[in-house]
Amino acid sequence: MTEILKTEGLSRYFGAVTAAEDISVTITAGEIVGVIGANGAGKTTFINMVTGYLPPSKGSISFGGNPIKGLGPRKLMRKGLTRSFQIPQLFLELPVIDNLAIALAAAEQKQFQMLRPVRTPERLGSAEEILEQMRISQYRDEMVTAMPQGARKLLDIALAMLGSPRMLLLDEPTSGVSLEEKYTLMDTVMEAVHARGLTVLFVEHDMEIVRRYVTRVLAFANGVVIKDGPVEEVLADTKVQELVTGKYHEHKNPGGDA
Amino acid sequence: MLTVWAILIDGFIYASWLFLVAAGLTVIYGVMRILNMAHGSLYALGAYAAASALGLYYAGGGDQLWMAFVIIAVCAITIGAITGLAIERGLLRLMYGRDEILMLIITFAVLLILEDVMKLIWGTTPYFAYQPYAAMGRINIDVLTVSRYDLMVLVVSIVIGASLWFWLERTRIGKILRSIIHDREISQAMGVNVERMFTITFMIGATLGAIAGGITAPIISVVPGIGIEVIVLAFAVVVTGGLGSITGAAIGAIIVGLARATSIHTMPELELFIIYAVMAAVLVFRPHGLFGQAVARKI
Amino acid sequence: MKTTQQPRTWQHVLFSATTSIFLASAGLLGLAANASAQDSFKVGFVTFLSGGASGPFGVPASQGAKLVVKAINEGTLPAPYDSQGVNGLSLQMVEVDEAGGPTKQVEEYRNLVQRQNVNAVIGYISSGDCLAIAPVAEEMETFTIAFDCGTSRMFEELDSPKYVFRTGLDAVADNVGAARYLAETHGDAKRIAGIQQNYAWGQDSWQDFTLAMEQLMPEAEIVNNQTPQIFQGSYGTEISALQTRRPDIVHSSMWGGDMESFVAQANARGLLSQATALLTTGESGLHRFDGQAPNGTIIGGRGPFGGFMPENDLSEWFSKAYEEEHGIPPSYPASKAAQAILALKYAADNSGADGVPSSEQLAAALKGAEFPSVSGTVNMGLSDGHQAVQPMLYGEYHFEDGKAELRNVKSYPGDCVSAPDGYNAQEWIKAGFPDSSCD
Amino acid sequence: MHLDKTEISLIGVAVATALAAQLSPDWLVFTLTLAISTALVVMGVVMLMRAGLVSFGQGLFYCLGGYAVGLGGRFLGITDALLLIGLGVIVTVAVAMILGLLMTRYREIFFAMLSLAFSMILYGILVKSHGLGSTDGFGVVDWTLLWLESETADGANMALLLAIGLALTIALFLNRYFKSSIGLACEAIRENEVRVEYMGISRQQVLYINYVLAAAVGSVGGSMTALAAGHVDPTLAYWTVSGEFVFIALLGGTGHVAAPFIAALIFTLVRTYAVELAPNAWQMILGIVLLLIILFLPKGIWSLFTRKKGAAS
Repeated sequence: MTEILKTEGLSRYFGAVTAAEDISVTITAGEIVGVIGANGAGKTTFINMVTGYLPPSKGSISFGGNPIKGLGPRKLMRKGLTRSFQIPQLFLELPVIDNLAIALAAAEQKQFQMLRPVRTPERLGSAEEILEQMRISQYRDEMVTAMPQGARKLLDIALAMLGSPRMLLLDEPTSGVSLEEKYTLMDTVMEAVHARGLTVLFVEHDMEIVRRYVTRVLAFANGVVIKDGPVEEVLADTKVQELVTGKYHEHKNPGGDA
Repeated sequence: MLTVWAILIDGFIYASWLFLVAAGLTVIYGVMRILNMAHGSLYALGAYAAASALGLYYAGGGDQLWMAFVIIAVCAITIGAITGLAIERGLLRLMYGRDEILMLIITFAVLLILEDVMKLIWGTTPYFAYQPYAAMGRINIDVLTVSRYDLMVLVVSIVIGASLWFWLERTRIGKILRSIIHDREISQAMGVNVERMFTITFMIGATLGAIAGGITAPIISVVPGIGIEVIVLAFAVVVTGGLGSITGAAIGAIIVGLARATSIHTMPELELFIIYAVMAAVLVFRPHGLFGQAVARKI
Repeated sequence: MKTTQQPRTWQHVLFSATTSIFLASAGLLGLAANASAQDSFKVGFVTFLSGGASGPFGVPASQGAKLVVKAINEGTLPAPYDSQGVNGLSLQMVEVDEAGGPTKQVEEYRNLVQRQNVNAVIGYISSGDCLAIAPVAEEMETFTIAFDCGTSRMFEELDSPKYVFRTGLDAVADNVGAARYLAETHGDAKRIAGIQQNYAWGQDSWQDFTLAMEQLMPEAEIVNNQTPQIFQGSYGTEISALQTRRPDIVHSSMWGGDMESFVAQANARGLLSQATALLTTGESGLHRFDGQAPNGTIIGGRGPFGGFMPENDLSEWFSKAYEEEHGIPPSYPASKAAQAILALKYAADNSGADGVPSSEQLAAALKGAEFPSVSGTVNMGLSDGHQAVQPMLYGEYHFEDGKAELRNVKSYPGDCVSAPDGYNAQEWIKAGFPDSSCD
Repeated sequence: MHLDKTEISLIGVAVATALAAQLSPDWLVFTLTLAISTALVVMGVVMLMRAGLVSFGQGLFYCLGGYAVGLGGRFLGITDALLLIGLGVIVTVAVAMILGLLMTRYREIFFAMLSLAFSMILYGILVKSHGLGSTDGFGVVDWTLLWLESETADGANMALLLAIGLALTIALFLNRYFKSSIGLACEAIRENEVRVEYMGISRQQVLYINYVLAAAVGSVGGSMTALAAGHVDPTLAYWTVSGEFVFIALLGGTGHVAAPFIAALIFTLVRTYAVELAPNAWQMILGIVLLLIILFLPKGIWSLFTRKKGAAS
């Protein structure tokens, strides 16, 4: 079992506000880790820091044994660390197939090619393959604007998978998706994850989903990791119940907010 | 030493005029995120309305200074509010939610239309309503002279700036407007009538433009095209100061005013660049202007 | 891929079809215009109808031209222009806006000549437009009169012009005349300052004026020159900058609304009680200053135009007719436009052509000619017979009892203010005006 | 290398236009030449628009191209049109490579205003250059094309053929460019910069390349205008001229390489007739047309051609 991601004393302050404080976590390759916590507990801040969107105020991060603090999303993606978003980050006014084609071109480091069409037969093939895998083939030639939220979430995750990453951070993959669709969506995603042998860390509010798909859980509260361990152990913790899950159950469906 | 005083006096007088011209532009942008290219045309409309009304007044034998100011104020406010209302209700309302840059281009079209409308109404002969400017006389300081009218513009500018600040920071409407600036969707969800606020804001911004024109009318000769000359200047000021910020517009106006006065007194040949050079220099170091803020994308 | 390719083919068909229809119909329009029989003479008249130059220059010029064209067609002009029409043909005027810059004007010029099939073009206030149009006019072999633009480079850059004429003086004459007037009337002035609009006209004027002053008043010191933006409107800072230099004379080539604004502001600020203003185009404000310029302000009218028109049948007729129609006496742009139309009538009437005179015939008739005009007799004596030589006049503005008039008017003959053929204007001034006669 | 249908159509239209021009009156030939030159500059504006940037200062490169032709002919004694155009491109690319470092950091209104500022600085420099004729500008020397002389009776036609040739080359290139990785990367940046970064693409580098290329294309348009009109002056860099390019770009839409050409031709003809029919109100006509386009054809005239496609899907 090799360590893939390790943070030590990772902290982030916005002026006087502490968004994340002293987060030290080690993730092993192949793990599926859930991140839970109330809104504002520091989950997204943590993901943003790890993926280079937000510079940490303090602490260190290493990926695959190499320090990555200070690297931007671009360099991290090349190292095999990437993410999806709570609000899908897609090219709304482009056809779905082009969303994928450009991601594939970028993965091949061919983003500066000027005279060859981005839609090469090979790329179209790979794109169709992942659409198939994500079960959104029917939107192939549609604009992203024509897709429902669930399909957008899947496309967002598909884009993240195209750069052949080793580790994927999913920010609330099921938020904004109806209760019935959640499990199908997660099944589809996990199938793709397992097919690629990825390490996954994902933020989730729905404890049922956490229970079903995750082996280990990080519980965040007030910017601090209050508990880290196997699912049942964390969910049974009284402090977690008080600060995370208890609060969670009062708001049944918190998706959609930033 | 004389030159230093002259630079300070001229710089602040010019800055006060710049602020008058730019205030409406920055208010509209701040609340509505529309960079109104037609602002120059509102300036020109105000100038034409005031100049032609003053012309009638003086031709009719009037010679009261206070009456002249009443005429300027009434003309500018009327024409500014009416045109502002017409543009907002008749056109912009149909376009809300579009790109900022598209709104810019829509107002560019309004500018083209208003330029010709003014020509059709007022013709091309210059209007020349110098009487109030001449009647107010001047103050002599050594060889330097300062026109009392210019000092009045300075005072008006400070009053308008202070009122705008008070309006935005201390009144109920101001509070609502600030909530719209902060987050339009949430304000809407909280029951703020955003459209009505937009109408009010646009009318006020347009009226400010017209007032700037009306108050400038007695200084200049009002000719077709003055609006186009003014708009780039106003842009430079608000972009330097930071779009949407009243304080920014004031500081931008002072910086540009002093820079220009310095250049005219010491190196007149550089005058044309100085405004753009200041703007470019500020943007290089503060990409959103001195008091502007970047908006982060939600992810 | 089918969904995207299918429409693409028909969209190209549609695209090619529209393009061809466009081209074909435009071509037909051109041919149709070509085919119409000519019993009239068509002249294109180009002047500013929009922008800042339209009010003071473009529109009065257009009004002056229209007035004369109407009188020509009615046959109501005084002798020797009392015959109806030009060479018996009715005169049709097509008006075009000069706004938009030289590139657009070249395009409009080609439109006038090739699409509208005008027989001649008169126009151009902007020097840039004249410089761009002149070679095109020569290339297209079309009789063209520049009525106002003042650049001395126009004929310098055009070797052996054939079709292009200018019936007004160049800006060198304005400024040499101004310096001569100063030397004669304000010989004791020590400190000279200037304020010019920041563009070619302003820069050229100041250069010519300062060169001439070095020759004519070497004692006087040039203390400052301000170059505000064109159409800036407010000159507060520039006025203080001038005041701190304590000038005796302030020379300005500003025109139109800018000039009027500057005068009003400088007067209110007291600059004009410290210094005398010399306004090379001041005449256009003669009836508009209303006492805003102090008495004694020196003004010019770019030659014997507007208020400087000599008294003759033509000028009396013109002033009266213009005032009747527009309520104010004609300013110099109106007179200059009238003069160009008269030049056209003169050329057409004397072309010896049967029917519509060709450009060659018109050019031959006007080359080197002397023709009577609202400004007295015009002698096409320079640039190989293509450039008018006329006297330059300056006078002082006086305003009394609600009426403006010119006093102390002095006239300098054409040979005294314009460089003879073969000289570059600036070299001619620097060399001390060789071959000039000022008697 | 095989040609796709768009390329065949482009070549076909170019040849048809060149042939039609032989039968057209001279004024139309000239108008067409200017329209094509304008369209080239607009193409640069469209390239930026596809990346989400609106330039109110493309006149900067238009003007550099024009002045390179003017100065190259006057002071370096170059008369060959292609060399002059090449000179313009070199100068423009050099300037754009410096400005691009800065410009690619800006978006939206700030990009628009900063580009306007740089264009106006060039305008200011040229106005102050008395030796270059200040605002009057100066004439372009008679030029040659390889072994042909422009001064011959058919000079206008030659200019048109040159313009068509250049336009075709650039259109063929851009047609491929728009469909290529970098072309799509530009659109992706317009749509969502965050995602672009997470895909491992440098926004700055993509925008920089796009900016420099757009500048080069604009320069060719400027050079061509100068060769056709025979005169250059600082107005080329004035902001209202850049505004006109934006206008035409919107008129045509950014959907296809042919759009700017159609839009420029329509714009030029509308303006020509508007100026003639309503000399006092042509700006108003332009303004109204612009509003109608934005209201009813938000994707430009080109959307008329592709509307059916949208309806089908």
